[in-house]
Amino acid sequence: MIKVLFFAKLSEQLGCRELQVDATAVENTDQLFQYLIEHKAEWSTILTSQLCLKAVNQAMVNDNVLLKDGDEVAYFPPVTGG
Amino acid sequence: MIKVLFFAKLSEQLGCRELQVDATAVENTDQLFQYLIEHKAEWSTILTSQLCLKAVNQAMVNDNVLLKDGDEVAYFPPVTGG
Amino acid sequence: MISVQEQDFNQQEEYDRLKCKTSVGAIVTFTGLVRDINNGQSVSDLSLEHYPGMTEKCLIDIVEQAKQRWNIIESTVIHRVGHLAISDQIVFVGIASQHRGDAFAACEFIMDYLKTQAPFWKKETMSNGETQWVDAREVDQDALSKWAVK
Amino acid sequence: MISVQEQDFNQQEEYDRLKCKTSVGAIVTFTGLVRDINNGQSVSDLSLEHYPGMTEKCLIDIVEQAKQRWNIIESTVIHRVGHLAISDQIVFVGIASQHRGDAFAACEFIMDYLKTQAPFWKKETMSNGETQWVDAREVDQDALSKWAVK
Repeated sequence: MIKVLFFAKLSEQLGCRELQVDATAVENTDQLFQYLIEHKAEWSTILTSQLCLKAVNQAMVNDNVLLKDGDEVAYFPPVTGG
Repeated sequence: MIKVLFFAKLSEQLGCRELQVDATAVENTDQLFQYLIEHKAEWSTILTSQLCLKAVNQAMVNDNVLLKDGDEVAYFPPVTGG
Repeated sequence: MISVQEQDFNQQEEYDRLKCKTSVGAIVTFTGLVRDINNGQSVSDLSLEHYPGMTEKCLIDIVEQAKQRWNIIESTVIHRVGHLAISDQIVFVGIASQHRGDAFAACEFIMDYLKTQAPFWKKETMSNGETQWVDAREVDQDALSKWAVK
Repeated sequence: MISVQEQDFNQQEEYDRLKCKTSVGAIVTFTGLVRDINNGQSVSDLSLEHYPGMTEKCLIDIVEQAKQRWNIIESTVIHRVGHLAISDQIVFVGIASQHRGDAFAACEFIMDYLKTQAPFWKKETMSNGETQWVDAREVDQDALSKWAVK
């Protein structure tokens, strides 16, 4: 399984903090994103209408990244700490 | 009178912290410096062998500045506080 | 020392920890506080969400980058999470070095990177009771440009 | 607040003074300490001479310049004079601003100008008992160039 996390505004909008996705269903982060867009009716608009950053195994990545069973992928808005 | 002050290493080398110079004897800081160079035998070497900064009435100046009775002129090495 | 914590921190304690070696000639500290006004709106309090695990990794990585660029004797990064009120301390970055140039640069570098890289998110409660997630500021992204390798 | 004084100062007190307004979002402090080694030589203590009257004027002027360039809510400059031992605090500069960029820049600007303009002179006693006046460092003069108006 791939553990998918959402944070902050994005998690509120989706009404979801965490999701498990079958690792055999998605090969990489592009496919995972496509999977999420199709996951629920309103998710497509929410996920594509704003800048979502992503982290794979707790490190931010920009490009498409290969995924394997046990990986953790997080989506979140631009950070505002400090 | 013009009050002349020396600080730090310069004051130690000259063996002098303060001096009063007749305001009628010097018109400007160039003339004052010439007066000091001739004031004692060893002062010429001490005053011309190193970088001496000067302040007139407690503000640093580079150029030649007109002097009047009651002015305070200080000579000192480059500063090393902080 | 790196810490992500709910509890407050103490300026003097953190300063004393940085000051512990006799080779230290310069200490720079930065503290971020909850302001009463943000983007012209009156704020009454703040809550800070984060990504546990990644925040710590991210802060360790930023400090490591700073250590590769400047001479640092001691460093401290503390970031609070959870509920915060006006004037509460949010973040502390402290750097002890031999010389001031290193301490200033490393401290500001860490703050600039933390602001754009570390997974923290602020949600404000306004004085009228409404809540809103704070938007990222372009000026924070721009601040990174001064650290580009020339 | 500007002070030239023999007595020590307290980090927490100075920090609390800077933190007094709810508009403050960023506090940067710099503290300079007596290092045990200077230019490779082992130092046992230090004495600081200054030009009374001119030092205060000079510090006021430097802070005034900083206030014209950056948004500063509160500022503090303290410089000690007299006899100091290893790890003793020499100088404190603290800036409180709305945003961190102003606080960092103003604090470093004040230190850079203080280092080259304010009439203080350090005399070190080495661990072998010899005393020597500290030489001005070219790197301090060079540090000013970053504040040139572009």
